[in-house]
Amino acid sequence: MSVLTIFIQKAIVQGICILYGALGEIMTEKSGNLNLGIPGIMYMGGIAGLMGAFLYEKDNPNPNAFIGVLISFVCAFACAMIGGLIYSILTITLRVNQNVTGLALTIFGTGFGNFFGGSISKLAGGVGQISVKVTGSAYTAKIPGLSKIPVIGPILFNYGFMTYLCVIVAVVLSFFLFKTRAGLNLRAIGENPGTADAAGINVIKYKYLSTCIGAGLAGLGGLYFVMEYSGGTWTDNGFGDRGWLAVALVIFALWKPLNAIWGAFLFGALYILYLYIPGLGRSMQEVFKALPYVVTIIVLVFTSFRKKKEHQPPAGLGLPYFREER
Amino acid sequence: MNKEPFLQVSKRRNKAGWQERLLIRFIALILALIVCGAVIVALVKMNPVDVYKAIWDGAMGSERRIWQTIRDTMVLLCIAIGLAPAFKMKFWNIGAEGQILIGGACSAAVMIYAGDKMSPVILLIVMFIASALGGMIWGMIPAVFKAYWNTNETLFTLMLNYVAMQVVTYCIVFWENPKGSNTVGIINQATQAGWLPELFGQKYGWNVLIVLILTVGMFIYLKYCKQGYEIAVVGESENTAKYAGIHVKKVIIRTMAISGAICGIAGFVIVSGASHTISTATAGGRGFTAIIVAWLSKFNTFIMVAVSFGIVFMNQGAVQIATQYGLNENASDVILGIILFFLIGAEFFINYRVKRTKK
Amino acid sequence: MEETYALELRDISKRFGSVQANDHVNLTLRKSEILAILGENGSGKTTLMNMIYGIYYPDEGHIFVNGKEVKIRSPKDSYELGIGMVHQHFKLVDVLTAAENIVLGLPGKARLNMKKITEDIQKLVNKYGFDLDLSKKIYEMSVSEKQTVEIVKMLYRGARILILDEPTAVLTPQEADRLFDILRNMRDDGCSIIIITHKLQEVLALSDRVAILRKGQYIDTVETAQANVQSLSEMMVGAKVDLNIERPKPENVKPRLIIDGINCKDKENVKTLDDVDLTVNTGEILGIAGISGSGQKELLEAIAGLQNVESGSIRLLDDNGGEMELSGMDSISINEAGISLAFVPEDRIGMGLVGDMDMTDNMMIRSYRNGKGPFLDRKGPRALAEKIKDQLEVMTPSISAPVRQMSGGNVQKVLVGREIAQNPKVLLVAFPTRGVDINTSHVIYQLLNEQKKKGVAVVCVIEDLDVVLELCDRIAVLCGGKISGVVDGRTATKEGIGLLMTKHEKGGVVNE
Amino acid sequence: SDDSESGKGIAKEDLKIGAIYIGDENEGYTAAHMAGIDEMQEALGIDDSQVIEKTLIGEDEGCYDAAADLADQGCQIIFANSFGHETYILEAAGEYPDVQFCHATGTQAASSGLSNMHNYFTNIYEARYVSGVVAGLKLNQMIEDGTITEDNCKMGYVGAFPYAEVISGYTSFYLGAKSVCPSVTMEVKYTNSWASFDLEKECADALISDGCVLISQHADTTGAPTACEAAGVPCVGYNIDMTSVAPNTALTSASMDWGVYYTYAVQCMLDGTAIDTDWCKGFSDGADKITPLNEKVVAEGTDEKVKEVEDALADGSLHVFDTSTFTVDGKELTTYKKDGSDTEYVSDGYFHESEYGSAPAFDVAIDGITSITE
Ligand SMILES: Nc1ncnc2c1ncn2[C@@H]1O[C@H](COP(=O)(O)OP(=O)(O)OP(=O)(O)O)[C@@H](O)[C@H]1O
Ligand SMILES: Nc1ncnc2c1ncn2[C@@H]1O[C@H](COP(=O)(O)OP(=O)(O)OP(=O)(O)O)[C@@H](O)[C@H]1O
Ligand SMILES: [Mg+2]
Ligand SMILES: [Mg+2]
Repeated sequence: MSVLTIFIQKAIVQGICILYGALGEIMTEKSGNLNLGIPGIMYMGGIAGLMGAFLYEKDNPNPNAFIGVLISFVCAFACAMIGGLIYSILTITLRVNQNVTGLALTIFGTGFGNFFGGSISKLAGGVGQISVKVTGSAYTAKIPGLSKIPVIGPILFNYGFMTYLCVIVAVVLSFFLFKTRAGLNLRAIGENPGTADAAGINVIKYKYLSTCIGAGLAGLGGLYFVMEYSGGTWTDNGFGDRGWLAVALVIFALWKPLNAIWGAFLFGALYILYLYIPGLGRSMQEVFKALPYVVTIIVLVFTSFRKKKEHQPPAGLGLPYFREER
Repeated sequence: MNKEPFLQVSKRRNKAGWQERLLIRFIALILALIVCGAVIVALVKMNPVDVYKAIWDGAMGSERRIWQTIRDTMVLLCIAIGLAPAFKMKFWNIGAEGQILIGGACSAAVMIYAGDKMSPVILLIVMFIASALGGMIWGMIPAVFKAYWNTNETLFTLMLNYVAMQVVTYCIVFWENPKGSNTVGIINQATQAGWLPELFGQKYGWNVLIVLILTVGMFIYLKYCKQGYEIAVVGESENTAKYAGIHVKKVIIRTMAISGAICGIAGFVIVSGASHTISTATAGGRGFTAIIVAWLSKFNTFIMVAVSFGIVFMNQGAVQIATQYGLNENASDVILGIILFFLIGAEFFINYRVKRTKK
Repeated sequence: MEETYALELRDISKRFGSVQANDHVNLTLRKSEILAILGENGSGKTTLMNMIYGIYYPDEGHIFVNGKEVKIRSPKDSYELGIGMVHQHFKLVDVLTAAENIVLGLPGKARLNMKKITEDIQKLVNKYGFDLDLSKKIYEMSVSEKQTVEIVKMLYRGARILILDEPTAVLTPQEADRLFDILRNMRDDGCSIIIITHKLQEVLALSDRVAILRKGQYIDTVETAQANVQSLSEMMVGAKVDLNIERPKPENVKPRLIIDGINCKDKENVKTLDDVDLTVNTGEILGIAGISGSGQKELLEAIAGLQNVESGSIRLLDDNGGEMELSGMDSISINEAGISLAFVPEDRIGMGLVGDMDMTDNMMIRSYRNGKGPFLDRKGPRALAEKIKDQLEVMTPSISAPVRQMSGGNVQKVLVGREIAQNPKVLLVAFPTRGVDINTSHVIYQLLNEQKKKGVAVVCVIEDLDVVLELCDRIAVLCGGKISGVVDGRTATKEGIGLLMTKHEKGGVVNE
Repeated sequence: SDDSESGKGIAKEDLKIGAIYIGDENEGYTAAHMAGIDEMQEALGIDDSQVIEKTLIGEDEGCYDAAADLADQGCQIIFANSFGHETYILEAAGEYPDVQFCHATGTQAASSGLSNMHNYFTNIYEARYVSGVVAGLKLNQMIEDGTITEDNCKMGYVGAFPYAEVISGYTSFYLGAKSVCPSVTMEVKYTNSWASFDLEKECADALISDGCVLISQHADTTGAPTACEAAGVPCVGYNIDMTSVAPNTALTSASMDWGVYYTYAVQCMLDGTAIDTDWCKGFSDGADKITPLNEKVVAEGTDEKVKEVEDALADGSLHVFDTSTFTVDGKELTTYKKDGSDTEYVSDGYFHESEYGSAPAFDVAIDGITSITE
């Protein structure tokens, strides 16, 4: 395989981690909730998925890959949704500041992931690294045959199922937001919850649902990282700052799921670019590692130059909604 | 048809009195402690009383630990003070982390390059100024874009954290000792040049003094100064500010300059007054925790003292539990998170009144 | 047999903290009638309507729709009962199209077929004769278009009971007339309509019956045919009121401001002021008339230094014949140059005042720079706040309560009081009585007159032509950003001004 | 004051031991140290309650805090395991002269002049050499298979930082491979981090894309083997057995058994004898080893060859840094002195690694290895 092919492959893999997070955050932000807890939630999803699969494989002498996938999937989604639920209770029902709640959730979620990540290794007898071979291999299994097609095979068909799932989720989310009644209602809530409320939409229910489901989606990003990217192991802080890049990607994509797909791949490419530029010294590598963040800033600045209404964040983003308030 | 709402929530016309506020927060803290205790007991099956004793022990168990708690409180407080004016202006500066790093890097640079070229006092003053300037510049970049193009500052400052981290890693490549090790180690370990000296026989005396001066200064600045008033007006409504003849752009940039500078000073306090080194972990997430401190304190710097102390106290206690009972150290973040959820949630009961619906 | 009402409220009470917003209110709405609700600011009209619409839930009382008792917990419940409400502040999503806004929240197939939905709505639009482009985004619309969307939205939902809260506050007289035609159409079609307005003329022209609230309590409902302006206002206030507006003779008239050919553009680069020439004199009130959005606000803001003036000059003459060029100066430099220019903006909370600050801190908006040194002086502003509270009878529990909690009228008093306290040479006032009840309005007219008598040059924009004609010494009429005429307030007629207002209207939205 | 040095040991039940770790049980390097402490406890019968372990201690004042706090709690001997801890441990050692401080990978104990400061490390380069032999045999097998040719026989190495510990490590690995596969070359990439799963993984991927046919590492996570498993490239790990993440590609791992040192140091405390200022032991003492060979992957005959090399290392007939086996800029290395020191490392035909200080010293760029140079 050529260097370029591998680079594209790796960029896509990096991209998928943040794409799940970004899709979850788009879903959340469309309801007017700016969830800065996404980075923590992604950790929660990752560890829960891993623990589910680990406990299953530990108790079963002959684990079944499909059941392992199912268990880890449900665990990841559910645990991430609990993160979303905490956020929702605090910001929607108790109406406290979204930024503050989000940051606290990130502190909590990251600690949660690393804590249990460290603790299950103890359960495994202190081997240092825990792994879920059977489930992990199901996540990393490639489409047989297709990945062997020259050129497009390695670029398009060399991934586990969660990569394709992610793209499908993006497309479905886009359809949901822009082509369905519920999507329209959700967008209206994010723009102006008072109006949506007056139009008979159950604002609270929508906000809860979209925030929790968004969190669940983001949690799949953690699961993807743990299962497909890491092949079913945990490393402390391994997920790093991808959660924040996911939040940044939302702005980059102008709150449109389809934009997020290629945006994620671009971010992924920037994330690893320094390794593929020959002749970089150690210090220059560090400069290149700042690229995703610098590019995000540049995009941010450019979007602020463009004042187009459609490119602005949901107008109600970050604000609590209380029907009786004026 | 639906049934009647069971609970009625209404906004308090007047903010709850301070006694009531204190009581609400106190109840929240107690609930948080109970939940944390339950979680810990479930994890390590220890006697709950021991849990609380261990927390106390970790934060206050020896003179050294008390001073560690004080030292960390001062750093957290310093950052929160830095954030206060920005938040009062409704400028979401979540870039304290980066401003601290840049401030710390400036201190370290002066220590490394000028450690033997100046008298100790001058050196410290130069370090202080360099840190403040570094943090100031880092804070002003997003402010300029916010002022002129209304660029979203939340993300801008967040991204600058990571850029700052890369800047520090870049510097470390040149400062590392020995070459290639990626650690700077204690700077000027032999000469102690650029280390904050003892004050009143206390190792961290200067840290406390510097931060307490900032505490009082920021309180006065926000409450009794014309500039503090301008910050409040800009924060409430830019249109009103323009109407009032306030240079909005100038205020945004000036306020973030101050905010960044104080965060930079926090970097100085860490590097010169505590760690005597620089690494990407110098800020260590405290820039984020301080946001919560600043917000919970509603810009009142004296309340910040109490809140920072409380958070550091709990954190030290959690670390102690982890060591004592062989728990993973990350448990402290989980415990901190739970406590924050309760404290944040308590704000609701401060702002709203809840009562049963009359039948 | 007892009549079944479209809507009946019995003993409805609602309390907000210490405020009894509604106190055992009774109300009946007949089928096919237009019921007006009258009351001073803060008398509980909006609160009452919000309970019918499910925004608030009553503490006590019963609501009957078509004779059946109902519980309305949310707007959804209410629209299922066929109740629709057009709020004072429109409930529309800016970035969505009219059609999307209309279909918002409605049940139906999960997949949105906008084409079909648009066709359905278009039928309704045609039936009532609205003029509405369903694919236009709300943020591109004028105020009256937005209101049309709101009404179509309610009709599309099959509302048979329609509530309109101060719908005319933001409309031109022509637009209001068209709205009334539509409302009458709807009534004749079997709809029952509740309308809230502070303009008594409108009440008399439109409604079948009038219900009156005072301080949260229900006073009475009368047949419109038996009522007149005087009787209604007395019922509202609970005492005899003098509705004549005084107009003292101007004294010592000298030019104070000379505006010479100024031009302004808005963000989208559309001209808002087009070569405006105007002279403002001391000791007189200059009224600015025009249909909404003709440049009134921009004119005042240009003088106050809050608009970027592209060309032309604004000169301020002082008592000794000295001249000062104002254009090109922003409000900051005008302030710093010590020029006493007071400005009561249209946007009270949001521009003139900070909602979350108390009266004292709001006083400081103008004066915080006073005094040397970096520290604030709060003593002066506190005394001023006390003085305004006493002299203008501002209803507030204390001067340290946030101004956001005051009613519109009281907020206006605070703002005008503060601006007058600067002893200005020029007083600019935009829509001083919008949303303010008739009693308070008269207090404010009185304040303006006092300034005039002190020799201040007063410029005010008022939408109510009757008031303009009664209060102003001269009237400048704006039309599409141009001055279409300056007339004498004592001799001008409503018709004459109305003509000037639409003089070179080029196929705009308002007039066809 | 010097209880331990005066011949009077500390009673076993009175002994308190502190340990400061950069990571936790979830990170290979620290996990190995923890295992070593457990081994020591078992060997000497030390109760769990006598050991206080502090995990996730950064390389800043937190390390000093931890050390001082452990001393305050009555620990008589304190271990710290990360290179960056050293300056803080030195500070604490100066403050607590009665407490013994032992620092792994450090270099300053001897020069500090503090009798209670000690450095320790293992001759990991020996284990790396052996693992290099395993790698070389695998390469030979691949050449025979025709999977690769002799000319493109390039290994990749994921290094943490370009300093002596890492350079010594990868050079010995390379020399091991070269001893059986003479045409081998190697490319090194640095992650600039001790433990970063994704950097290591990406780094390994980049090396693979650059044509490397076998990967090894000196970084603490399973990142590189994970990448190798996905790409089907054989790999040699570090610290721990990598077969759990790379069952089909991991050959073996170079690893250390810290228990040897911990048992030794604590035994010194019990005996009241002095602890070596610079302790360094290797294969023959059991301080280094390679993890069990992954029979599925290694070339045939590896087992025997490994035995042979291990024996040669043990009996001193084989020196890893034999100057006749490599060149520097085309020339044989004949002399090497560290900056500001008179110690001559090259003599008797080999480089005397870890003999004048426990920490690795070899940091010469030899021919056949390409790496980023700053
Ligand atoms: N959300 C609220 N929270 C607290 N008090 C409220 C709220 N809404 C209304 N009130 C109180 O209820 C009273 C009635 O207010 P309401 O808005 O119904 O008056 P209104 O008749 O509509 O006045 P206006 O003519 O100015 O629109 C006010 O005096 C106010 O104190
Ligand atoms: N958040 C609030 N809390 C308490 N009282 C409030 C609040 N908002 C409004 N009020 C009360 O509501 C009453 C009516 O205020 P409101 O804003 O409806 O006046 P308004 O004339 O309708 O103003 P506008 O025309 O600008 O809407 C006032 O007496 C005020 O005290
Ligand atoms: Mg009202
Ligand atoms: Mg142990």
